[in-house]
Amino acid sequence: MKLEDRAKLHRQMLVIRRAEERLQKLFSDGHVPGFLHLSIGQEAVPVGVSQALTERDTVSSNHRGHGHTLAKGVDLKGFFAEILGKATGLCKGRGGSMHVADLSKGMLGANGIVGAGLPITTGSALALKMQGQGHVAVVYFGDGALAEGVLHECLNLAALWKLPILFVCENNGWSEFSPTERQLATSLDKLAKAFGIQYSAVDGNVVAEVAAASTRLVKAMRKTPAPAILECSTTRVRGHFEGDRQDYRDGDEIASLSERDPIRLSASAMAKAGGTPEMLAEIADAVDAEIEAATQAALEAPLPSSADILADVYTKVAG
Amino acid sequence: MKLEDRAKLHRQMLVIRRAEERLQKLFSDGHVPGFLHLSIGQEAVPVGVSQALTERDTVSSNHRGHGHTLAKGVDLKGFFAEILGKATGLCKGRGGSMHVADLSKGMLGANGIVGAGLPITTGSALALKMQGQGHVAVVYFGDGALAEGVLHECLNLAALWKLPILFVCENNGWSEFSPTERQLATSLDKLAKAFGIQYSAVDGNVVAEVAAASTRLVKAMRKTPAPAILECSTTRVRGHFEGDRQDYRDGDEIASLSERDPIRLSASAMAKAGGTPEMLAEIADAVDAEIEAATQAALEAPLPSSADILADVYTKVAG
Amino acid sequence: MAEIRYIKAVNQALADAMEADPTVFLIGEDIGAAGGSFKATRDLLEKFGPERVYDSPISEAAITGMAVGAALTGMRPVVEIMFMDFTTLSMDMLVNQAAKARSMFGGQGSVPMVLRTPHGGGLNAGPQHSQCLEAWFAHVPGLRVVCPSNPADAYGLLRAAIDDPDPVIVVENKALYAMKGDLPDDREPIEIGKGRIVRPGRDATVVSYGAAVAMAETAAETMAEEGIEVEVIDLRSIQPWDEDLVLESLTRTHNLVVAHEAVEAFGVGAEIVARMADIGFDQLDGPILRVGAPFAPSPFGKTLEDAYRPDASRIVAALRRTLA
Amino acid sequence: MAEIRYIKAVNQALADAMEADPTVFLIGEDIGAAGGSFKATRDLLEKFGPERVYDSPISEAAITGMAVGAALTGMRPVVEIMFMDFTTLSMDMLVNQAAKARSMFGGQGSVPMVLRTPHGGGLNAGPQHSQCLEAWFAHVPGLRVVCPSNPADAYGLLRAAIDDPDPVIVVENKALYAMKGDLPDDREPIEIGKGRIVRPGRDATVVSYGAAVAMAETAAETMAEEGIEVEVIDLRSIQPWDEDLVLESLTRTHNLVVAHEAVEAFGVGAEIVARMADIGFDQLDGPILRVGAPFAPSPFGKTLEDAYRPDASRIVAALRRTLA
Ligand SMILES: Cc1ncc(C[n+]2csc(CCOP(=O)(O)OP(=O)(O)O)c2C)c(N)n1
Ligand SMILES: Cc1ncc(C[n+]2csc(CCOP(=O)(O)OP(=O)(O)O)c2C)c(N)n1
Ligand SMILES: [Mg+2]
Ligand SMILES: [Mg+2]
Repeated sequence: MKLEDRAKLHRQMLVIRRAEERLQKLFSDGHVPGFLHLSIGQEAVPVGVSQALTERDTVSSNHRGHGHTLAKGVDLKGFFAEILGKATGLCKGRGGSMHVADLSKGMLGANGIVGAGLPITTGSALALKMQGQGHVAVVYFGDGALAEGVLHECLNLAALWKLPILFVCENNGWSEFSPTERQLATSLDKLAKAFGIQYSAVDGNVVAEVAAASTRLVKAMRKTPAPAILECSTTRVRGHFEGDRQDYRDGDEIASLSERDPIRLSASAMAKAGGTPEMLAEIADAVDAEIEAATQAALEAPLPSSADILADVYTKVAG
Repeated sequence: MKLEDRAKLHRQMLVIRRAEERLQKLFSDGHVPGFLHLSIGQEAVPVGVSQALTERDTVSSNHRGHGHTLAKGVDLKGFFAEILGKATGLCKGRGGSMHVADLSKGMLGANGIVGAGLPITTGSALALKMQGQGHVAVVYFGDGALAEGVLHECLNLAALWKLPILFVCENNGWSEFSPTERQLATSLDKLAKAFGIQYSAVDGNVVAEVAAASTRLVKAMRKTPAPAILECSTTRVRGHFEGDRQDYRDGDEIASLSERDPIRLSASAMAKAGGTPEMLAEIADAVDAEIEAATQAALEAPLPSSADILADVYTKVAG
Repeated sequence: MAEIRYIKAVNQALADAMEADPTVFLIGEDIGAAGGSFKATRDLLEKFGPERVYDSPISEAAITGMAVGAALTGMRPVVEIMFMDFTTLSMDMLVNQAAKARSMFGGQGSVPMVLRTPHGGGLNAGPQHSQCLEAWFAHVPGLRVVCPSNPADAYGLLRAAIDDPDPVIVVENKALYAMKGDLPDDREPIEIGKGRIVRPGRDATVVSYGAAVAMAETAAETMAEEGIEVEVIDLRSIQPWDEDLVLESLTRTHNLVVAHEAVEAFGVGAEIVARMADIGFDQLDGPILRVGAPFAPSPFGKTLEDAYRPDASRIVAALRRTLA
Repeated sequence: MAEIRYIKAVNQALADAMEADPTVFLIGEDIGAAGGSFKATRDLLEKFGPERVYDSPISEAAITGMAVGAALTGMRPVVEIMFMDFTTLSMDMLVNQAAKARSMFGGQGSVPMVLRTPHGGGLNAGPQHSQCLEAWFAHVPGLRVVCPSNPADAYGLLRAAIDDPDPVIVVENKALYAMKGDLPDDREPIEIGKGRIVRPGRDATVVSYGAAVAMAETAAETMAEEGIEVEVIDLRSIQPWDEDLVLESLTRTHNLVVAHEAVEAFGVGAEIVARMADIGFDQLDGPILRVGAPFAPSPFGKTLEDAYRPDASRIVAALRRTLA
């Protein structure tokens, strides 16, 4: 990969990282209502995947969706404002962290229901196939979601009808407070085999690996619609949600995660490819400024008016 | 297998066959309300499975459940009366063909919802394991049910928790009016592999094969609880339900099914093992008499009283 | 005006909608080659091809969810769920996804999907194939619910549902599928949210929908023999329902009975009564009565199901009681 | 009498029931090692071992169905569904299986299972983690539904639910989990189907349950300052609900308001009103009003959720209107 491409991906990962670190701070300062699930340590997955996508390709996500959203090119200001529950949010403050969506960017929504993105995205892939423009759909889900029955239904339908959908599993080993290995008697490679779906596994913390696999799989399905599975082993650094102290997790394990930090790995890959410290610093500064601007805008934005409670439930009032 | 054992199984299959043929006649004479799904051609499966079971083992079934029910030792009179919607039915005429149950015999019910027996039986297996008496649970389901997500959830849970459940698939190639091959991108052997569940396939129309496999699998799980899958290839001779003219099916295909008729195959196996025509005739006569008695009793039985509408909704009236 | 069966009206509405809009497509179990369990989609696979009519595996949750995703991606999917009882498997997709997407995304887009499904008894189909669950969906903000009582409405309401930019549950009634009636030549959609006075009257109002409309008409005839003129309203649409029409009728008749086939307790009728006990209170001359199924699962046996299902005589009894 | 939090009362009820009956066991996501998302099952894995407390994969349909099967096989399972919104995934098992098994099998057996799940807002948990869906379950013959408003009831109703031979949905309220209250020393079950007069009054009755009970009490205090004595009833049990108690209160106060946190339209309140507009009609001095959430998904943002959730001031406004 060329250095400038590496830099672009690095920058995107850093946007996600800094955005979430900022959200973490905003949360502990009481600015974020509701639940906040951070994807710190998992940024390479959506960034690697999204570089293979256009705006007309669709993605859908889960409760840990900030990275998926930002990597799809969603506006940072609208994103921050939404998570702070402000009127200027992408969803006018009605969705929050678990429901950020930007249909104009093909981002069909984070989701509070584990596994729910699967059929939605399978349907999106069907629509894209019918529309015949070579667009593809991507669904992000965690290893915990592998236990939901709807996965089975969707793998079957996608394989049966040869739908252009990329199933991206972020396998971080955890399902809330439980190790996923205690919840599953199967694994995605085995399921892929059972349904005859092409399967690739990558180190989900190495953005170039994710990017290469995604590019290959997406390119193939643009030409000949068919599903594929991409399993990304990755690392959940923070608790299940903010406020979770992770007592159930070995301290050493958490500490060791920094070695697999996707941003650190990306920085050293850049260095190897000829990137300079100045270059990295420049990116970091630009990202920080962008995050700060979005944060300030969100903090200053008005809260939604309570008069808007009934707005947007329906497109038009019937009857 | 000993001749007398063969004769016993043959007799049970014949009871199911004659009962359903009688129901078919009763249906066309207008005595059977509602839907009637016949299992003619599939009798060897439940008979072969049930010979491995005791009354304390549990089974649950689907919409095509007459064979499963009778093979579990359920009273023939109560069975006929139920399907005719009579007050003397096993369910007092409130369930009908799709809901025959006899809890005293460990028969937890036919079911009108495709796939619903799967979690119910998985839970029964959990209970039996907790009770520690070596009993097992059996769920019958069709190949069409393989598309339901709950199968995935149950295979996972049964494998994960090592539950004593035998998943018996009656693969007759059809899901209502559609060939199942057009609905599935997977198969049970592949799913079994994905979940690490022991899998056996048998000719489901050869009762001795079903019996041998069932005995082996059930015996093993009584000792060491763990799930197993038994896939029985079998033949749906009649339409999806009575009244279905099967236009969608090749006439030759239906005609050819008689060669695989489980009762015919059982009769010739008996002959080979030394069974005489007299022996077969004796069985047939006894069965006919039994069926006729049950039919007459059901026809003469009273209809449920409409005053009973609110009975049995709850065990006791609250509030 | 052509005479047409209810099921054929559904079929015609699907065909016309597919003809008019290439983004309309169908998905459901056995709806293609077999033309649907009740033949609502007969010949549509032949007419529109397998790219518009999808015969699906038995995966209710997934096909409902796929409709949500396809709708968000520019299509107008129409899902068939074979029996309303099976919508229990589609609830997450309908309630947490389809219903909420528009509001929860701040009005960015909509989910123009339709889910058609038959409810109701009369076929001795037993407890898992007879339920009327429309009250559940009417309780869910973001969903619309209609329930046609005759062939013309089956056509017009389904066309309106497919045209609607938001998710609509079209509740058909399986006992009405064989009913014959006139289909107007212009074949227009019928506005969702508007009810219809089926029979005018001055002494009492019966509000009904689906199969109960014909029962109410029979009840009205019986009462008319005694000189009591009963107004019969067909709601047509349950969410939203035509509050103005019902209130206006009540201000003329001052007596109200609500009748439906669903279980009475916590059913659709409760909402109609509750609204009228609020905004129509001053108009009431007597108690508001409901006619619905008793609080038990729909039984299989013939005598039981007959006693279980509401009928004209129970509506007559309710009318007598409120007028007493 | 010990002071105890609502969530701890739930925990105590589970522990006592498991102690008393070896067939009682628990199943749910993260209920074991983690003690439950809201800590309702804290320490129970340690106390009763992994054969009585099952940490399940994310498979709501299967675990609910397993409870049905285990109940039919002699056990008394208690399922936790982490948020009531996720019961959308359990509907077939609850509605078509658990609710109907007894009736549809002719009374051969019963399904002594409990499903515990929290509803309600106040945590800015957004549209998929705040819903109050109890009206759905109350509409299903064969199910019982209770909803405790305080720690003592959380204990007593859960004990009664576990003792009950039929399936019971125990709807907890997540905003009440931290509420403190007295738990009587005898720790008895509370009879399902009986409500309670929380505060007696002569001028109007407010019927409520769950989090709305405290709102109704606050409203009653406000009205008392003006000399209007409001009787507050806590239904405790929604299916069945205590019709006699409500009717008796109405015959004394002649004015009725029903308040709950759920969406008003087609909610539980509609049934209460509808019954009273029938059997209590002659007792009514004014319209029956309801207080519930508006017809929109539960919004996330703070100002929005605050405006969305019913509160004491809306109950006061309703009381003033009916008394006007
Ligand atoms: C249907 C459903 N069940 C349970 C939950 C609660 N829940 C939220 S996230 C989660 C664990 C998800 O694990 P995984 O899919 O691996 O994602 P991760 O959090 O590891 O990114 C659970 C159980 C839910 N939101 N939806
Ligand atoms: C959840 C659900 N979806 C659909 C149906 C309608 N239905 C009844 S039987 C059936 C086909 C079942 O095929 P299979 O499981 O192979 O059983 P077979 O009829 O071949 O014995 C379908 C789709 C149903 N009863 N339940
Ligand atoms: Mg995970
Ligand atoms: Mg089959």
